[in-house]
Amino acid sequence: ADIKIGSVLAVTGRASFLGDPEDKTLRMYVERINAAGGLLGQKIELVVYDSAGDAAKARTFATRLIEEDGIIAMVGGSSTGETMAMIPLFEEAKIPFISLAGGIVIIEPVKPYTFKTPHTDRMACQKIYGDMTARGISKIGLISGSGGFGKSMRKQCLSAAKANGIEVLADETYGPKDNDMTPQLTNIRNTAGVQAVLNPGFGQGPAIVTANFKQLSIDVPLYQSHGVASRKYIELAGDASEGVRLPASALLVAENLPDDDPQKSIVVNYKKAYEAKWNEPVSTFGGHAYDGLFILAEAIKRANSLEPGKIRDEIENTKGFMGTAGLVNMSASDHLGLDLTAFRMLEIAKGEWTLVK
Amino acid sequence: MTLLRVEEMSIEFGGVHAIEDLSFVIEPGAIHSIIGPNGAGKTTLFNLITGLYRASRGRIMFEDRDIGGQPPHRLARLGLSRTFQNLQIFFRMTAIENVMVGRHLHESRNVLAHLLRLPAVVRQNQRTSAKARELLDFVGLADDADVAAGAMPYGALKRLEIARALAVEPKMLLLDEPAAGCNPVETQEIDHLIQQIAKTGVTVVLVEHDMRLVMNVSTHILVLDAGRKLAEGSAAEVRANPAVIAAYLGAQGQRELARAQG
Amino acid sequence: MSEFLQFLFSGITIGAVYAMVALGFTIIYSASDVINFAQGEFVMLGGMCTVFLAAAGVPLPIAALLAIVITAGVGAALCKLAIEQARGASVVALIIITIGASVFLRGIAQVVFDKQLHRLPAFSGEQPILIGGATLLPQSLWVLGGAGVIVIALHRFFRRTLFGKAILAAAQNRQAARLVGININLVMLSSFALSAAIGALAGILVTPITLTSYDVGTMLALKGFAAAMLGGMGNPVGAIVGGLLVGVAEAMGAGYISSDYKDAAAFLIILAVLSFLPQGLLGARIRERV
Amino acid sequence: MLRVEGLTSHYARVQALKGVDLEVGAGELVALVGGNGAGKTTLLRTLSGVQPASGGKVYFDDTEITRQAPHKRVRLGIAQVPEGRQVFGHLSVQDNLRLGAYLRRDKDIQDDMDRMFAMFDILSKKRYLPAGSLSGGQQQMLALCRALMARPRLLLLDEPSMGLAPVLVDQILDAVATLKKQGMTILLVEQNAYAALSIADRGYVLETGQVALSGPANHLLNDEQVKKAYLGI
Amino acid sequence: MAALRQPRTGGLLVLAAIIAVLPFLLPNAYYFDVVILVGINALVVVGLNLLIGYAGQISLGHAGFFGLGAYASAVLPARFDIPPLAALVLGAIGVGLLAVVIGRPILRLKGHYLAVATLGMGLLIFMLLSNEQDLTGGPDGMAVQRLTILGYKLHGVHTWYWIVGGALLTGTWLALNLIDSPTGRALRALHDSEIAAQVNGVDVVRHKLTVFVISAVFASLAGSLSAHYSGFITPNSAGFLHSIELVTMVVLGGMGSTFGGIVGAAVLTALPQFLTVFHEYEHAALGLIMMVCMIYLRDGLLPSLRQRLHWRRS
Ligand SMILES: Nc1ncnc2c1ncn2[C@@H]1O[C@H](COP(=O)(O)OP(=O)(O)OP(=O)(O)O)[C@@H](O)[C@H]1O
Ligand SMILES: Nc1ncnc2c1ncn2[C@@H]1O[C@H](COP(=O)(O)OP(=O)(O)OP(=O)(O)O)[C@@H](O)[C@H]1O
Ligand SMILES: [Mg+2]
Ligand SMILES: [Mg+2]
Repeated sequence: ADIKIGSVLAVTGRASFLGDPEDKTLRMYVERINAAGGLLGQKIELVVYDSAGDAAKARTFATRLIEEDGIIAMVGGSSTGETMAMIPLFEEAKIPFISLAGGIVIIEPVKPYTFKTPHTDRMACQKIYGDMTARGISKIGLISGSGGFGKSMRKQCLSAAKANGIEVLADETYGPKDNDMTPQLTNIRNTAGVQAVLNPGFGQGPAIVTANFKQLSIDVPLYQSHGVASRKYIELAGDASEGVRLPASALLVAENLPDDDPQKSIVVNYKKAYEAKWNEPVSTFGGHAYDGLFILAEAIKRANSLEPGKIRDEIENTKGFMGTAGLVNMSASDHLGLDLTAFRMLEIAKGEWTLVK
Repeated sequence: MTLLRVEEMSIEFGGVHAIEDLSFVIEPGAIHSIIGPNGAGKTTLFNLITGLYRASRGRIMFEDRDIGGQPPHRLARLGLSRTFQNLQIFFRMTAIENVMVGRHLHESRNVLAHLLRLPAVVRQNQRTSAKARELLDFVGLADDADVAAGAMPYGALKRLEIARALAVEPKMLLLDEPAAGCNPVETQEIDHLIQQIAKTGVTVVLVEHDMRLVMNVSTHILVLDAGRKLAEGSAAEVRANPAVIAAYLGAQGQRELARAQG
Repeated sequence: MSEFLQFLFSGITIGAVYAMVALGFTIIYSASDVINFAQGEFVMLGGMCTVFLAAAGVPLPIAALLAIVITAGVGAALCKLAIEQARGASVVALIIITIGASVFLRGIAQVVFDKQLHRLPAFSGEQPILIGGATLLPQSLWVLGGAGVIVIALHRFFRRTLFGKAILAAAQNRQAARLVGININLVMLSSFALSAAIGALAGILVTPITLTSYDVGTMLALKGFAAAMLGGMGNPVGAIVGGLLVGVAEAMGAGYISSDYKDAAAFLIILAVLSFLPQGLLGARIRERV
Repeated sequence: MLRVEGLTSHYARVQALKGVDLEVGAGELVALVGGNGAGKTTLLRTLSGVQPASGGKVYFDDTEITRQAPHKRVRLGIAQVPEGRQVFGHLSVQDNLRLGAYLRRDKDIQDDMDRMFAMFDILSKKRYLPAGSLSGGQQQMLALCRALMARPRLLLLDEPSMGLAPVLVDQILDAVATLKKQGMTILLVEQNAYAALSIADRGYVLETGQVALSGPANHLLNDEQVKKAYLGI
Repeated sequence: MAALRQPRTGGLLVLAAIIAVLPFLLPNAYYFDVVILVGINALVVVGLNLLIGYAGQISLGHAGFFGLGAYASAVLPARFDIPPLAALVLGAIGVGLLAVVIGRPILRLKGHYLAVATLGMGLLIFMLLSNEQDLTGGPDGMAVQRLTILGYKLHGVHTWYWIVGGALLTGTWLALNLIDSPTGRALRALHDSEIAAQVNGVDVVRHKLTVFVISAVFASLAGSLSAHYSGFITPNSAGFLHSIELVTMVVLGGMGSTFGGIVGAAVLTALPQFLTVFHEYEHAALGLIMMVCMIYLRDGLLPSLRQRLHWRRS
C-alpha cells in the first residue's frame, strides 16, 4: 500500500495566499520523492482538500482524512483558525499533524501530536523591534490587517512591545479586502512622535498600505511583516516599496546569501525548483510546506515504520534539520524548533530584497 | 346610531385632490352605493376608510368612535372588511385557505400553542375550515375549495374575495367593483349575493359601474366627482339628477337602466 | 481640516468604485428585476483580462478595450444561457442563479488566470496631487471622471431614448412590453452586456489603485449592492449618490471613529436611511394601488 | 385576415383552449363572448403570442404565425389591449403612448399622440404623471390608446369596458365603432355581451375553451340560449 | 391511515425513519460527521424557510444569529463560568431579543431593501465577533467547552448524531405545526398580499416579527449545537457566505417546503465533499450546479420532483 499523507489547505478563499503555494509545493515534492523511489520503498499518496479558509470545513475534511482516507500523518492547515479546529481530531486519533500556520497557540501549550514549521508572530515582532532599537526608534504606529494573520500578529506585537522598549502610539486596522487605507494612515501621520510604522498583515492590504504611505508622503520608515515575504509584494507596491524593511526567512534572498551560509543550497534549490515548475515567484509560505513535508519524510525514514506513534516520536526528535525557515531543533517542550536567528532582516532597494547587515 | 360618519375629509397625491372636503354618513343595514366617474376617488375613499391611507384633513367616525390613523387590522377588529378593485388574492393558497385567513380575528393568536399544536389548536382549525367551507358554499364556490387560487378564473376570484371578507364577520362590508368583468348573468348572481349579505344584517358599501346592479340593490347612493360630493339620495333621485347624467351616466347608463326596468 | 479633506478624497475615490458597481446593479434591475450578484465578477474580469492581455504584450488601451468586449460577452452569455432560460422563476431563485454565476465565474477565473494579486500601471503617473494639505492620486480623477461620464450617459439613455424607455417598460410589465412589440430577450441581453461593460470599465479604472485578483468581486458586489439600495434601486443618480455616500461613510468611519468598525459606519447609515426612506434616497416612491 | 384552426393552449396542466376555430375578415368587427374562465383571454394572448399555443394553427394574411414571437406579430400589425390594463406604472402617460408606437419609424407618431390626447382629455391633463397613479378607468383608456399608437391592422380588445363609468363605456364603444368604420379589423372580447354584439358584425360564443356558437351578431342577440346565458334577459 | 397520507404526518414519519435507519448505513465517523453537519444546517433552514419560504421575507444575515448562538455557547462558559446548557438557553433568548430589536425597524422594508438591511445586520455581527478579540479570540476563533448534561460529557459522533437528529425532528415538528395554524396562514397570506392580510385582521408587523424571532432562535440553537459539536468556532460561521449558503439551501430545496429545505441542506452540505474530485474546478462546478438546479428545478428540488411524479401518474 502507499503511504497516505493528508493535507487540508486554504487553496482558495481569503487565505489562498497561503494555501495555494503550499498546495503547489506539496504536490511538486511528493512527485519528486515518488520519482526518486518514494519512502521506505513505497510511494507517497498525497490527499489534499481545500478548506477555503473555513475552520468548519477544515474540521470535516480532517475527519475525512482520518476516517475515510486513513492517512498516517498530516501536513497542512494554512491558517491558525483551521489548525486549531483540527487539532483535537488528530490528537484524539493519535496522528502526527504538522501545521503550516503562524499562531503561537498551536504549539503553546505543547500537544503531543501537533507540530508547526513557520516562525511565530512573536518572533517576527521581536526581530522587527530589535532592528528598530538598533536604528534608535522607540515610538511607533501600528496598522494591521483585521484578518487572522494581522489580528494575531498585532496582538503579539502589542504584548511584546514593552519588553523590547517600544511604545505603540497609534493602533489602526483595516479589513482584508479593503482597498484604501489613507484615513488610517492619515491618523498615524497626525499622531505626534511616531518614528516608524509597522504593518502586520498579508494579501493585498500591505501593498495598498505601502502605496498609500507613499501617497501621503509619510517620511518615517515603514516595516512590513513576514506576511508579505514574496516578490509579488514588490511588484504590487511598485516604487513605493523602496526602503521598506521586513523580517523573513533566507528564502527571499537566496541568491544574495554568502556562499558559506549553510542554508544557501537548500533555499536556492527550492526556489529554483518552484519557480521553474509554477512560473511564479516563491513565497515563504510554500517554504513552510516544504519544511513540513521533509521534516515528516525524514522522521518516517528514521522511524523506519508507518506507525503514526513512532513517526510522532521521530518528528519530536528532529535535530539539525535545515529548512527554508532556518535550523530546526525540536524537543518534547518545543514543537517548533526555530529561534530568532532564522529570521533575516531585509530591506527593499531598487526593487530587490537586500540583507540588512 | 349612524354606523359611519365621514367629516370634511381630504387627501391629495402630489397635487391631485383625490378626496376633497367630503362629508357623508352611512346608516346601519343600508346598501350604500358610491358611484362616480373614473378617478372620482371612490377607491381612495375605501382606502381611507379601511386605514390603508391616512387623510390629510377631516375625521372618520365608526360607531361614534374616531378611527382616524388606526391600522387596517385594528379596523378589521372593529368590524370593517372589504374587497379590492385590483384583486388581492393569496395566490399561493387554496380557495379555502384564503377564506380561512379571513377568520384570523376569530382564532386564538397564541403562537406557543400554535407551535406545540395543542389540541385546542387542532379543534380550532377544524372549526375554521368548516366555517370557511360554509362561506365558499354561500358565494357558490363550494366545488373549488381545494383549488389553488392561482388557477381560478377572474370571476371566481371576485367571489372568493367576498367570501374572505365575510369570514371576518364585518359589520360593514365594502365592495369595490364586485361585478367588473362579469357578464350580465353573473352580475345578477352578484346582485343576489349582495342582497343576501345585507339580509344577514351586514351594512354593504358598494362601488360599482354597472348601473343595473347599483340602481337595483342600493338603498342610498352617493355620487362623487373629482373627490367631491356631486349628488346623494335614493336611486330614483340620483338617476334623475342632470348633473349626474352629464358627468357620469351618459346615454349608456340611461339605456342600461331603461333595459333593466323594461 | 486637511485630515477631513484627506478622508473625503479617500471616501470619494472608493465611493466612485462602489458607484460604478451600483450602476451595474441598477441597469440590470431596471431591465429585468434581477439583482445580479455576479456584478462584482464583471469588475474582476475587466481588471484581470486587461492585466493578462497586457502581460501577453497587447498595448494597454487595446487590452482594456478587449477586456470590456470580453466581459460584455460574458454578461450577454450569462443572460442568454441562464437568466433567459430561467424565465418565470421567482426573484429569490434568480438571486441564487446569479450567485451561482458569480461562484462559477470566480471558479473559472482562478483556473484560467491565477490566484495572485495583480496591478496595472496608473494611467497618468503616480505623483499625488496636493490640495489643501491632502493628497489625491491622479488615478482617482480617472475613476471619478469615469463614473461621472457613465452616469450622465445612462441618465440620457433612460430619459431620452426609446430603447432606454423600452428597458424600463420591460422591467415593469413584461407582458405588456411584449404586446407593444418590445423584444424582451434583446432588451435583457443588452442590459446585461451594458452593465457588464460598465463593470469591466470600473475594474480597469480602479486596478491601478486597488489591485485585482480573482476574488475581488464578492466584496465589491456587496458594497455596490448596498450602495444601489441606499440610493434607491433603479435610479442611476441614486446609484452614484449611494456609492459616494457609502465610500465617504467608510472613510470617515475609519478616520474619526475606529478602523475596526468602518464597514459598520456604512451599514449603519444604510439602516438609518432606510428606516426613514424605505425606498432609499432617490428610489421611486409610488404607493401600491389597490 | 385572421384564421385560427384547432387552437389549443395549456397553463401547466390546465387546458384552457380545447381546439378553437375562428375567422376574422378584413374590416370586420367580431365579438367574442363567454362566461368567466371560458378562455377568451387565453385565446387573445395566444393570438398575440405572449401565451404559447400547444396545438393548432394561426394564420394572419394567410401566413402561419403560430410560433412567431410577439414583437414580430406587432410588426405584422396585431396589437392587443390586455385584460386588466397593464400600463407601465412608473412611466409617464406620454411615455406609455410613445412605447405603443415602439416599432414605428414614421413621422406621424407625434400627430397620432395628439389625436389620442384629443380623444381622451383626461390623459392629456395627466400626460406627465406616472401611469400607475391613474384610476382604473383612466388606465383602461391609456391601454387602448397605447395599442392604437401601433397603428394596428388587427386590434385585439380584451374587455375594454371593464371598470369604466357608463359615460366612458359609451365613449369606448363609440371609439371602437368609429375605428371599425375607419376600416380597422377588430376582435372584441366583452362581458357586456349586449353592447358588444350591438356593434359587431359577427360573434362567437366561447364555452370552456371551445366555440359553442357562432354567427352574425344580430342572430346571436336574438338567440334564446344566448339571451338566457349571457344577456340576462 | 388518512393521517399518514397527510404530508405533515407522513413526512415526519419518513424523516424519523431515515434518522433511525441511517446510523446502520454509515460506514465510519466521517460520514457521521457530514450527516451531523447536514442536520445542523437543516435545523437552521427549517426555521429560515418559515421566514423566507412561507412569509416571503428575505434574510441575508441569518448566519449572524447562528454565529451569535455559537459564540454564546463558547464565550459564556469560557469567560463567565456559565454552564454550557445554560449558555445555550441564554444564547437563544438573547438572540430572540436581539431579533425583536433589529426586526422592528427593518421588517418594514420590502424585497431587496430588506435583503440589504439583513445583510448589514449580518455583517455587523460578523464584525463584532471578529473584532472583539479579547472576548472571542478574533478571526482565529476560539475553543468551545464540551456540552455536559447531568454531569455526562457529550462527545463522539454517535452521541451527537442522536442529539442533532432529535433536534431536527423536533424543529421540523414545531415548524409544521406552525404552518398549519392561524399564524402560519397569516404568514403565507402576507407573503402574497400584505394589504389584503391587514384588511383581514392580520397584524402584519407582529407576524413578521414573530417569524423573524422564531427563525433567529432556530439559527441560534443550531449555532450552539454546532459549536459544542465541533469544539472550535471562528467568525466565519457568522459570515456573509454562510448566510448565502443557508438561503441557497432554502431555495434549492424548495421555498415553502419544510422537507424540501432539509433536502436542500443535505445536498448543499454534502456537495462540496463530492466536488473534491473536480480539484481546481471544484468551485466552478459548484456554481454551475447551483445555476442548473435553479434554472431547471426552479421550484426547488423537492417540489419539482414531486410535481414530475404527479405529472407522470396523471
Ligand atoms: N396612491 C396614489 N398615488 C397617486 N395618485 C393616486 C393614488 N391613489 C389615487 N390617486 C389618484 O386619485 C384619484 C382618485 O383615484 P381612485 O382610484 O380613488 O378613483 P376611482 O374613483 O376608484 O376610479 P375608478 O372608478 O376608475 O376605479 C385619481 O386621479 C388617481 O390618479
Ligand atoms: N395563469 C394561469 N394558470 C393556470 N390556469 C389559468 C391561468 N390563467 C387562466 N387559467 C385558466 O384557464 C381558463 C381560461 O381562462 P381565461 O382567463 O382565458 O378565461 P376568460 O374567458 O378570459 O375569463 P374572464 O371572463 O374571467 O376573464 C380558466 O379555467 C382559468 O382557470
Ligand atoms: Mg376604483
Ligand atoms: Mg378574461
